[in-house]
Amino acid sequence: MRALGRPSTTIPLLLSLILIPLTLGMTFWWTPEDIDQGLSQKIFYLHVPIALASYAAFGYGAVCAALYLWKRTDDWDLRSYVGVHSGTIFGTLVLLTGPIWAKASWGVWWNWGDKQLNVFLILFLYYCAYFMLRFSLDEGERRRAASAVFVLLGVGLIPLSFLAVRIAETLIHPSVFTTTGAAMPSSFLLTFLVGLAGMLSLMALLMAIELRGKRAALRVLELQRRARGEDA
Amino acid sequence: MIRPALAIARVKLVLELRRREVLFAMLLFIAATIVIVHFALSGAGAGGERAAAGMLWAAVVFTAVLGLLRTFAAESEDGALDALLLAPIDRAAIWFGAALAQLGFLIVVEVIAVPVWWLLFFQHGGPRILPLVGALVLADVGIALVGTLAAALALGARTRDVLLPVLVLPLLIPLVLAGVTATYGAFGEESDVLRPLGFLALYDLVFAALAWGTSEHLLGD
Amino acid sequence: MIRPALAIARVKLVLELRRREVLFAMLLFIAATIVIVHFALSGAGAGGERAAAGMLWAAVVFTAVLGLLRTFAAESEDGALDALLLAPIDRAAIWFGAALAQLGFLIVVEVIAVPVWWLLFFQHGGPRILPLVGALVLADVGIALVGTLAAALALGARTRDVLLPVLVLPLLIPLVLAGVTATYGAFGEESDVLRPLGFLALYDLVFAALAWGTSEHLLGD
Amino acid sequence: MDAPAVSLSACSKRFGDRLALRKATLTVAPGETIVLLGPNGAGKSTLLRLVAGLLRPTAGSAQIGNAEACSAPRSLRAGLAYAGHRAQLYRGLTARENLGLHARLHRLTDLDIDAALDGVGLADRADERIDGFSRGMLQRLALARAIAHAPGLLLLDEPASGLDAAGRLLLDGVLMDGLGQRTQLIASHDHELPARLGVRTVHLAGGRLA
Amino acid sequence: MDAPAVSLSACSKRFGDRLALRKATLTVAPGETIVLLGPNGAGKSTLLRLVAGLLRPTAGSAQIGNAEACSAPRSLRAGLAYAGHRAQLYRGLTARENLGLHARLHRLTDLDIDAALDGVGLADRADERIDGFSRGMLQRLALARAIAHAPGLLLLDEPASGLDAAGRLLLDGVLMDGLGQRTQLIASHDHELPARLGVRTVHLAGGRLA
Ligand code: HEM
Ligand SMILES: Nc1ncnc2c1ncn2[C@@H]1O[C@H](COP(=O)(O)OP(=O)(O)OP(=O)(O)O)[C@@H](O)[C@H]1O
Ligand SMILES: Nc1ncnc2c1ncn2[C@@H]1O[C@H](COP(=O)(O)OP(=O)(O)OP(=O)(O)O)[C@@H](O)[C@H]1O
Ligand SMILES: [Mg+2]
Ligand SMILES: [Mg+2]
Repeated sequence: MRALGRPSTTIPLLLSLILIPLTLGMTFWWTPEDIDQGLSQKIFYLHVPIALASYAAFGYGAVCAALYLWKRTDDWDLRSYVGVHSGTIFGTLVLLTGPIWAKASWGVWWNWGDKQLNVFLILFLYYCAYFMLRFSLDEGERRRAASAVFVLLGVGLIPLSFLAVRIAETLIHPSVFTTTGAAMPSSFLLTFLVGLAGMLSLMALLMAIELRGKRAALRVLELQRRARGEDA
Repeated sequence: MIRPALAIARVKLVLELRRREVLFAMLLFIAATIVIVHFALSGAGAGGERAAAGMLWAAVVFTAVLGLLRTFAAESEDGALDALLLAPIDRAAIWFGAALAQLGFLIVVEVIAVPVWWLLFFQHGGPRILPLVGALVLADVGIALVGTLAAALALGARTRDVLLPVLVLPLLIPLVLAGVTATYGAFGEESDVLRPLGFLALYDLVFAALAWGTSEHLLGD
Repeated sequence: MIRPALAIARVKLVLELRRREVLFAMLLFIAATIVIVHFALSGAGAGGERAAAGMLWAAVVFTAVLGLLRTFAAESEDGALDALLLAPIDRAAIWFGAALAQLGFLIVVEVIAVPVWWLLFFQHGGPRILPLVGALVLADVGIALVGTLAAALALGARTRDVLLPVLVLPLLIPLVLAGVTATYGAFGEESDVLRPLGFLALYDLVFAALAWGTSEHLLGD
Repeated sequence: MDAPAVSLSACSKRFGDRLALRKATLTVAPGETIVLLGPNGAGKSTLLRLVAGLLRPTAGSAQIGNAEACSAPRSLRAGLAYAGHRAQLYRGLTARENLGLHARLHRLTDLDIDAALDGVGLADRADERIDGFSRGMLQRLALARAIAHAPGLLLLDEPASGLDAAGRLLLDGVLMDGLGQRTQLIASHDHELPARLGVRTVHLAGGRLA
Repeated sequence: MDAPAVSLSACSKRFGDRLALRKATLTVAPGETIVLLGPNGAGKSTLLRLVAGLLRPTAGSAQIGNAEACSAPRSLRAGLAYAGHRAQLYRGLTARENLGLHARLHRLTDLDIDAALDGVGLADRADERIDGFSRGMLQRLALARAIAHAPGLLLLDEPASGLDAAGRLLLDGVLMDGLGQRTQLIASHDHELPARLGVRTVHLAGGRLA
């Protein structure tokens, strides 16, 4: 377990502390207000980086799951779990900030006609199911393997969902709402990128803390067992 | 790999067909779904064809989930799964055999359900047969592959019956979308029925590959 | 009669719901179901309210069939049914306990599902609550009574009359149709919501009486 | 004189084409203990299940007390215990919950579950779900359940199977204690059991009482 | 010298909080027969399932031949047989169909199913669905299945349970025939079995080998 190294918390912590306030500052005092959407557009700098960070976390979880199945080292299982967990936490935030934005700009909480929303909903349900699976199995090798396999199936599901929604576009009535125009002022883009970096650092921090916690809990259990005279 | 899988699939189908009640429960379920949805949408006056397509696919998916709940039931009952795990065959063959049986089961149900559906909704006209059958078969393959995989994952779980639908349904959403789209296409409404059919084939391939790659880890402790 | 039935119902619910994740799983399950049905029917462009009502009832039936398939699963597993048959209680209490558990299960599912359904489809407006809840509860009672009866018949009649449960199960369709009608009524679309509710109540009474009368012969050899 | 505790008269049981029990006639006096011997498939389990009322005779009658076993009134069933090949327990419950359900169904308000579990050596496993129990532990729990409500008629089908040496001693103790106290009908493949208990044996073969 | 047929080294198995097997170390030479004794819950079944590869050790290793049991190649599994507490049979199939499936999975093209069934006294029940079988008949069928593919390593968990006197003789015969011919590991509560076979015993208690 040690061989896999200790995830650093200091670097992501420092980066988050700098970048997230910076994003907020840039959002409110630097970028100009959107002409069409006004103040509500500002949630963009929060919403989209969070969404992308959650995808990154799911991806990380899948990589670790594959490594687990290959190496069968418990720590990869922990990492995979932590990845999916953080991704789901951020996903919840997406599902919270998204509807707020939607209400502000479209006037409804949810638009069944929007691809991104639908795909994200499918994925969110899917990763919630991951937790169900994990907690319905008894702790042990089988649970780790089953969790890893399920995460890997998600790798297939994500692109397939996008594709399916695209193909079905004709049947899901096309969105009557126009999205923000493609031309983005450079201040938008820069703020967005800073925001993205901030969210990724926050994500890394979250995962490092959780991984440490989980490892410590395992270590405590191990010590308790040893104290009871059991070594396995 | 193929021969043991066929042997297992055969046994499972024999068992299923000897216990008729489950098959009946599914047919009933299909009938009920079609009737309810028909009734629910009857007042809406909207495109009858599209509603009919949706109905068919909703019924197919939920019937499949009901069938999946029983996938490894016979094996858990008396420890028969142990015997399969001990046999000198790949673990993939166990999963593949179960998937084949599930596919057979779905096809049996659809051979009965689709004509009923047709009779109820299309006294004249109706979708082109070939694309519809193609879409159903491709979707059945996907459902069987993915569903059996999920059933294998959920095998040791204590709350298996609640868990399995939760695992399977999100995985099947893209399949349903493509299936419905293909059925619309089969009505001649949309020009290209080939894109959704292609998607279904792709879906089957992707999950077959994923299942294949992970099948060693699916069953057993 | 009541006390043993309650004891049995409690055990069965404990077995189903012991783990708190089960509730969460149900929430997910309902959400996935609604999404699938929504996608399947989204092209139909049907009247929102009617489609919503149909969706709710389709989900209820599906969940009920899912639950009913398992009604006596825990008892058959290790011969626990023998212990119940041997206990100094009426056989009706066994069936009644199972029906209560089934009712509890359905109600728990709906307590989660209906608010989700409501949020998704009616951000403003929506059906009147009282008739809707009334229809659901009455229908749940009917489903639990008839469904458990069918399951008990299937259990006792292992050898021969597999057909009997199949005859009983279609009886659920009128129940659901009345439920959908009552839900329309609750939207204020139809004038009288009372007629379907009355029908549901009558249905429950008739089958309670029938089940009561036959319960001695339901289980065991 | 008392009515016989158990009486079979020309009792037959058919499963499909197979006659599992052929016109068995047997009377067991109250307080008597009988060991049922016979080869595999002889019909021992079928006989016990008929007496327990779990099966209905195809022909003839199986009575406990003065009632037909399969429709015995609740008062008679309250004094009956049957432990068969299957454990008759809910796999998803703990040992304590299983006995608790039994107590509630039998209205045993004052059953000391801890003592009952202790009696079969399961005191420290009371709150574990029984699907983690070993074969012998399940058998012990089934035994504890069978005697929990102090039955007057105890039907045991190969109660020693899966038990270790200590468990078999414990079982012998239970059976000894019951001698003369209650009617006991025990199916077994242990040919020394009748001698150990000093009781009558009944032989079954091919569904026929010998 | 040959590699040991079975070797456990510091092999432990944990279920949740319970250590079912603690650092068991055991070597069985090819052709050796060992009887595993120990009280209920000692860990006998767990040990056998580890050797069969149905469980994966929590720590340490369980090997058959030169491979880890839980990931043994097909060639090794072809020479392995395990009959546990559960019959591992499909309830809805007949005896013949069950053996037929076994033959197909093991590629035994020339298995004489009738002879195999006759060997355990089930010749006349070949075409009956086994959910009508008695306890002992199931156990006989499980035994027939276990030896059908002439395994080089035979793992039996309380194979005598449910068998009548004739069945136990038959079982003893099978075990005797296997002495020196194949490696045999037998969990049992029959303390006379080792002497009858004239073989080594291993004692387990509380998950520990003594
Ligand atoms: C994977 C998940 C998501 C990603 C990657 C994502 C990404 C984005 C992006 C890139 C935009 C900018 C709009 C554009 O330029 O096209 C956006 C806008 C928006 N998103 Fe999301 N989003 C996600 C999920 C959600 C969810 C779940 C909601 C919930 C309702 C939501 C609601 C919105 C709204 C209302 C807008 C504004 C659209 C507009 O201005 O017209 N998003 N999202
Ligand atoms: N449900 C059933 N369906 C069909 N046949 C049955 C059924 N139950 C028992 N039999 C048959 O009845 C006969 C007697 O079975 P029973 O279980 O009573 O034997 P047993 O004496 O208990 O044998 P064992 O010692 O093996 O337990 C057997 O031939 C068996 O196959
Ligand atoms: N799946 C499981 N989950 C939890 N605990 C288990 C499981 N399997 C076995 N155990 C526990 O491990 C211990 C050893 O069990 P095992 O079945 O190996 O005993 P055994 O020696 O075979 O006993 P018996 O003679 O009763 O068959 C027991 O305490 C048992 O409760
Ligand atoms: Mg018997
Ligand atoms: Mg054991």
